[in-house]
Amino acid sequence: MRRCRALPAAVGALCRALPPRARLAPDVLRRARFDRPQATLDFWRLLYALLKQIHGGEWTESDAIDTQIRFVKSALWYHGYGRPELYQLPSDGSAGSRELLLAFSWLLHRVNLLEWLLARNRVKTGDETSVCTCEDDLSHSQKDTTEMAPGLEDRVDVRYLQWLNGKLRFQWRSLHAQHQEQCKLLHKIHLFTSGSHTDQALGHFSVTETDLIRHPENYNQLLQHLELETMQLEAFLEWKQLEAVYWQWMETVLDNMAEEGSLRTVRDAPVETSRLQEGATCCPWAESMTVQIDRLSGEMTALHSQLQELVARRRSAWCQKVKTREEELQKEDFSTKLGKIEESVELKLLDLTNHGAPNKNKMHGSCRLVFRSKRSASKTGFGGSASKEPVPAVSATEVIRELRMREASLQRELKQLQDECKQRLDGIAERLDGVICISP
Amino acid sequence: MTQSVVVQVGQCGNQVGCRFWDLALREHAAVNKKGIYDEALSSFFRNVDTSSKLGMLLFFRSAGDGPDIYKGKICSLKARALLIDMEEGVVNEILQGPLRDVFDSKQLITDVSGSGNNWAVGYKVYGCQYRENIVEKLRKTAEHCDCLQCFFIIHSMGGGTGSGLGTFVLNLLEDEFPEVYRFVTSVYPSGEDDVITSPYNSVLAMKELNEHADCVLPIENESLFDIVNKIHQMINSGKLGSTVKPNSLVTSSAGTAKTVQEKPFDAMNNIIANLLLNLTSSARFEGSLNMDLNEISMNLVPFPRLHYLVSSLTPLYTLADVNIPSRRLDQMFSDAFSRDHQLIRADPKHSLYLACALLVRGNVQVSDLRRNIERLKPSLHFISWNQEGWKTSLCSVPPVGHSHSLLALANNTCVKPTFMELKDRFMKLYKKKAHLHHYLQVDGMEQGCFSEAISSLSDLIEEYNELDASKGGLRTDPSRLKIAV
Amino acid sequence: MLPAGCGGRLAAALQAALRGGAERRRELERSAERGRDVLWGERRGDERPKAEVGPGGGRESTPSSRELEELELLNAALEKALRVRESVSGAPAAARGAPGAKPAGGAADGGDTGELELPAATRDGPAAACPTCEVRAGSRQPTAAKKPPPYRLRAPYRTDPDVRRTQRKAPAGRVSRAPGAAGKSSSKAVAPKQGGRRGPAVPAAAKPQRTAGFPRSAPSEQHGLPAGDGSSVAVCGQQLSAGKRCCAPLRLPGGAEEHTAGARSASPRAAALQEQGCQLELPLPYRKAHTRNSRAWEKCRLCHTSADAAAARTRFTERIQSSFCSPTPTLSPAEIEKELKALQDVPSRLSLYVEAESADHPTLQREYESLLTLEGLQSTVSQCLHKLQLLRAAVESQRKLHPGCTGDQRDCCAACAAGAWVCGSAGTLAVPLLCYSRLQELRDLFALKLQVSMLHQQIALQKVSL
Amino acid sequence: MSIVAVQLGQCGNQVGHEVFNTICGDVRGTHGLCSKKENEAYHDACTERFFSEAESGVPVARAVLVDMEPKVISQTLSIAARSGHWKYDDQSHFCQKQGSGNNWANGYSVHGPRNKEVIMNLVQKEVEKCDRLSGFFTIMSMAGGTGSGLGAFVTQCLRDAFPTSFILNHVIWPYGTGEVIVQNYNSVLTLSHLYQSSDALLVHENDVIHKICAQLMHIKQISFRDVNQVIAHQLGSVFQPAHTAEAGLHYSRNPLGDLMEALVPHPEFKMLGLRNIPQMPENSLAYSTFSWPGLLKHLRQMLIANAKMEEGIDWQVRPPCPGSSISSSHSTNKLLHFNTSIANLVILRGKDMHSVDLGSFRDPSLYTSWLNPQDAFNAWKTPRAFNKYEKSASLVSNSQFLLKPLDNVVGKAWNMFASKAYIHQYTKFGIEEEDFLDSFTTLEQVISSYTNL
Repeated sequence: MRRCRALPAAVGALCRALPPRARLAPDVLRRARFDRPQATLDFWRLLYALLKQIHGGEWTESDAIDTQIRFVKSALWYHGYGRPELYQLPSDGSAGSRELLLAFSWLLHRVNLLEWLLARNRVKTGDETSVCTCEDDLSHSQKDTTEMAPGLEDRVDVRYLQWLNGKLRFQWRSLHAQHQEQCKLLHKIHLFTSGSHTDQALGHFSVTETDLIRHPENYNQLLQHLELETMQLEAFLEWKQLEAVYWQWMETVLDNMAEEGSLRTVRDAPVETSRLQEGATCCPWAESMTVQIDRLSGEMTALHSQLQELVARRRSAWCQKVKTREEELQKEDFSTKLGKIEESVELKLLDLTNHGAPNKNKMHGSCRLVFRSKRSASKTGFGGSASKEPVPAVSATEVIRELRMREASLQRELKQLQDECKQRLDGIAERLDGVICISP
Repeated sequence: MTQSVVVQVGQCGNQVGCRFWDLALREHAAVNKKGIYDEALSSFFRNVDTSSKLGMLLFFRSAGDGPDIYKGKICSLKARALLIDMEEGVVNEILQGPLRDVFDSKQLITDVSGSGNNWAVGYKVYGCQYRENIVEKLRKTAEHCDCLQCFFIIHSMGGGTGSGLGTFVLNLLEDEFPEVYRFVTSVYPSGEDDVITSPYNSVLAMKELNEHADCVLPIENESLFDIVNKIHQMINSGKLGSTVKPNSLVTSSAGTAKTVQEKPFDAMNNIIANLLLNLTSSARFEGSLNMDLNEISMNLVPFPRLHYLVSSLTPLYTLADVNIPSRRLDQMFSDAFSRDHQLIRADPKHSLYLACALLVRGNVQVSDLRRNIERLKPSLHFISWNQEGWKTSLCSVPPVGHSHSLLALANNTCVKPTFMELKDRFMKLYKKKAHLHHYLQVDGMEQGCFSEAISSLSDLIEEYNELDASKGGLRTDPSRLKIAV
Repeated sequence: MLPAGCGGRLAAALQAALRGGAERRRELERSAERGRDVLWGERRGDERPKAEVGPGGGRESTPSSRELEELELLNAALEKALRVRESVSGAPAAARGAPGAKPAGGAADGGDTGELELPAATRDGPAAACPTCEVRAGSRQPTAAKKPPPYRLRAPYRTDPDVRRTQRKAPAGRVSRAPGAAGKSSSKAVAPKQGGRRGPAVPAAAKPQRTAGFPRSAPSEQHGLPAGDGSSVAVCGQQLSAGKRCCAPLRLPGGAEEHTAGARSASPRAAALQEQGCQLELPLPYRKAHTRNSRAWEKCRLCHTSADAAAARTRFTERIQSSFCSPTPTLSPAEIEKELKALQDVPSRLSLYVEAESADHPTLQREYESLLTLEGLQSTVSQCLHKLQLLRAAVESQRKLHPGCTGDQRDCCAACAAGAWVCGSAGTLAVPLLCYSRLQELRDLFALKLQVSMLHQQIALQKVSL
Repeated sequence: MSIVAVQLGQCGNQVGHEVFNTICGDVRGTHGLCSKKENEAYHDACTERFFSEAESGVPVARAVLVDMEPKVISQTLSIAARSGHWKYDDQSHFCQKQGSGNNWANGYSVHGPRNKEVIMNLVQKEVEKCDRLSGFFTIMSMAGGTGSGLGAFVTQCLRDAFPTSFILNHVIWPYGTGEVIVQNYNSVLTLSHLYQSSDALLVHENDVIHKICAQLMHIKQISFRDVNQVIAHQLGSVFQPAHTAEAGLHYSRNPLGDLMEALVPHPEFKMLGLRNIPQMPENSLAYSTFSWPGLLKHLRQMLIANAKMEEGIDWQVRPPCPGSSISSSHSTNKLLHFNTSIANLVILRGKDMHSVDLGSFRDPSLYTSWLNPQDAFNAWKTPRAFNKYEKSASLVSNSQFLLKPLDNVVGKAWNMFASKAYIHQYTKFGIEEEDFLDSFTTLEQVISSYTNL
């Protein structure tokens, strides 16, 4: 009885907790539960909108439904959703709302969908900057798909490429200057408004907030966004209270399906996979992954053999030395010393592997920039009393250190590529006698 | 701002120096109306009046002419100079004259016995004897400078002290102050010089000049004499007499009570003094195109040994009508290249130019300069690799009593005849071994010194010969570097 | 000299990069313009571009009119509630509203005193900034004299005053608004309780201590000690119902500047933020919204999934995953990418270590240490190689499962665009802070980010040319 | 966005002073002929670019003055201060006692390293005064010793210390004859070194400006001041604020970057020339009217016929027919006079500039084959009149225009080098024959690149 009333509340909260654009009428879920085709299109659109956001794409209403569906399927595959039934759904969106409901629910949990969307769409009133370089990865992996301008091919002079390259170089410099100015302006604003913010954790205003003070009449919309977001957050809280009801309900969906026999288990579905396999040869994603893996393993192997040689040489040398000085060493209580060394090395290596391993705690996404002079930083106990500090914070020095390492490794990669390129050019140039090549 | 130190050696050197300091003071007095000890003034003078904290020195009287212009306040200015003579006469004369206050006893080195017109005595005997003393005094002078740039040595080539001790000092300067430029003003004896051994002295000194000077400004007594004579003729002929300015370039020694006629050397020495003033004017005063002293050797000396610069000063005769600018201005440029205006007897126009500098003072603009260079260029021969070998400077401060002036410095093969003549005169004596013993009896003097000196001179002449030889030949440019495309 | 076709590709890639860069520059230019505007108040008259709706506006959907309507209703209800509460708590507000007597120098140990600092600063601020204000401020607020010098941060930068600007006409809009500004500023008396630091607060509760901040913006006809009286509440209500235009008066403290100087014209431009920056206060509606918003965030952040929910969720997930086609790959493409990215930096990091250990060592102990380290590195590399092998296998199995590849190359690419997914502080429901302590730090940070970004691009371009 | 000027040597300091004077005069003048709003925006943009403001209210030039000899700097400082409209920072200059003596090696190898720290500190201070640094504008001659030698050294230091800033070297090309005898050596060394570290070299030839003074400005007795004023006018016409195509309504905040992106992205082609039209004595201006088509017709012909001023243009020169192949066109005699461009930038100032048709500059036959006009041509515009000219147009061009002077200089220097003249003056300060050879190689490469456009 309680559940009966709770379920609509839970579903309602869930729907309201979704971003406004992707908001779903609670009714759609109910219909999907019974696999009603009317709900299908709504669901595709919902998933498309959500996944598109997750993948940083621009959401365009105008996208044709089959494009949307293809995208959703692809993205679900990317996140590891493996129900073949989903992938067999018709591309006109005419059926399969229950499958989609399942996928949606799975996604909800699997990628922390709600939390993720809330964080991503947060109304930004502060001066934010991202602390990771993921966006660059993204933009450049997308750039590969840029189409070639027609008719360009036949008249490309190396000098033209050099020209473009030079232009790009200049552009980066201008960007740099702009960034530096931005820093200066931000810092000034932060400094001048120090102590003004009612939120003690922040201390000073952001540009938006300062601008807001000067021109409040322009910020109605911002206010509305804030209010809407608050409502969304409240819905999320409500959802969290009622979440259990939803999952139990979803289980009943599965139960129903099992009864209908449409929920096969792993064992009886080898037929469908074959259908999925066709055309699998041309997957560019797999291609690029393989290339990356190849390169990495090439480097690793080289490193490995280098290490092998080095270790072998060192070991024999060391053994010899120890042998010659055996007695003397025994007197010195050498073995305890060695024990200590072993311990310290272990620690060092642990540190190293920690660095190398995917750092779960590493910051991602954007952060609000906050200026804290050294003095006030110590006062608020920043860093030191992390347990007391409720808001997660990262210091610029940390980020800088992280970036420096990233920079170094990229630099290395670039150099490798350039060498490779040069070798290739040299190879070509050798055949053309007496020509001086200026590599771009 | 940099400073220069004048080292005047021997009778001639000191007489020229005396005129130089006189004119230098006048020039600064004319420019520096407020009487402030300024940077320009500091290049040749130091201000020892420490009691005057403001650095103010009212040593000039605004319209003051005559000997009293230095009265009273002058005592605070000291010339950056070292006076060396192995006789006392000239130096004493200076010390009793109006200039006595710009020198103090610490700047003097004198002896009583003279060098007997013997280079070896000057160089070897007095050199050894006074070395410490000279170094000591040079150091003192140098310490008073915060950026010592140049030494000017003034001496004659013919006598004993000037040529011998003068070139010894030159050597000494190179050892002690290798960074400081050494400009030598050398007065060459005329053919009918009354000193018999002057060819020996000159050639022996030439070797030192070849090796140790950065720049040598050779001056021949005869040329100076001719110039002065011509001026007199003009004045006496009445053509210009009535309009010659009383206070102009050559006659400006009027300040001292003696007239030109009474002491012809003063007029000649004034020319040399003016040469030095004009040479340094662009370094001292402002202008739209400055020329520092170190630029002179940089621009005019393409090969280390060929550092003899033939100079000419204009206007010399046309002093009277300085107020007619344009035509006279161009005339000034033309004159600078005429034979009559050279300070040695030479004709640069018909010889080969390695490089040429025009140092202009007064109200002259770059367009005047360009116009005249374009005008004169066709009549001059420049060496193939330096067809545009012109260096120019524009100093906005004209010499006293003029609206403008020009000093032309030419690195030109026309100096060669002077050297050849010198060589001939030397050989005449040397073949007969005449007077050799006077030299050889001096400690450290050997016959080898003579042969080395004469071969050094011959080499120099030969270098000029080679350049002259290229003059007639067809000009072929060396082929340029090729770039593969 | 370039492989055929490569030139064209490279040119296209370069052009695309240039376009991207230009876009980035325009964006930055806009934000710099805004920053400069804020700092110098440089924007003038009609040149002023339409304000952007917060940086997040781009991604956030525009709310529908229905939603906005809803919001208005909600706000109206809220105001009502506020009014009621205010009339109840009016008395304590007045009592507390005598902050002048309190020493403001006290440490900011609690929310109350911390907030009290602000008005103190503001009262003294204008006095220091411009002498004309001093007289007024003093006459209006005798209590100010009793206060110890307030905490005030002095900017180390001097911004040059722009004398020219004095001749300039003030934007008409501001002048005309000015009187209204003074009149309405009393509305601040109903400021809600600030900051998320207090415990589980009731939403929109009006805490009276906030009134401490009002005197400075009170018009001269009011007496120095403000009180949260009913009249100002009424004003506030009007404002809110008037479509939130009420924020206008809160622009600058004192309002005196606008009165005396005929808006900006008389004040040197740089004075704007530098002199008054630390006395500024956000408009009331924004403060309210902000507080509510950040409190909601805070609650979401601290909210945990209940045990039975977690259990149900897991059950569901397990059941559905059991229906996935077999063999279920161990890693999803997303995970593969993540793992691979983590491994990317490893070789360079390791080779740094190797290089450091390559040198000869003087002592036996040191040598042993080096040997051990190298051995450790060796095993790390082996592990990495093994991991790569696993990844390779995972890629292969994923390749077989990839949907939508109908043979058309473009089709496939479009779908694979999904391949990269935007990072985010997934799951962490809080605004993370990035703290910097010096300008140079900020500059380094941005410069490095840019540098990394550029390297990414160069690498991408280099790959095209290969 | 600001530009920091670095004035080096006598020439650099004298020209720099005139540039600031011209800019200040233009901004203060009442000749704007545009709306008040436009004028204010122009004023603000210009001020931000070139001046910082002191407490006294007098704008302070964003400049660092460097010379090895004190006379010129003290003179420059005092003249500027006397104007009352602007001044130099009292602290922002450096001089020594003794000049470089026309010796490039002395400036580059002795004075440079010795004074690097002080000079770079001054620059750093000036940079810190800027909210956004657009880059550096160094002004120097290439003939002397300080401007050229120290200038090359300082440029290198700037490049090292500010790798992401733009550096534009303004180089005064000496008179063909008569300034400094070793000017060709100094020029070769300067240009080759600048080619490594600078982003672009904007060149003014003294001979050309001298002619402009004589023939267009009708000055009888031309002084260096006159020459410098013409140079300053031309520079001002480029660097005063203008709207770029992209920035739209706002004045460009990145003048150096915009200029460089438009003209010198290719690292092998860095030589920029500057022409403007009209240019005439101030008192004739009142009696003259100009039409945009007329001005641009002249300007275009000045470009293709490589005329440096609007007088004596060879109107016979025509761009090559698009049909003719490149290789054969080089051999034909007529085309020897045709000046091929890599890129051009036209700046229009004055009323009605929006209606101007710039199509004639977008003709592909003006440009090298590997760039299309969209890439190669840019225009900046502003309705604000410049320096009393109701309408004026300037052209910054990266083209073959300097080929001949450059070839001359290299040729003469090579002649001198072949006879080993003056080399000892350079070896004295550590510049060896090999350094000369390297420099010659660099410049021959440049000549060859420009020749084979």
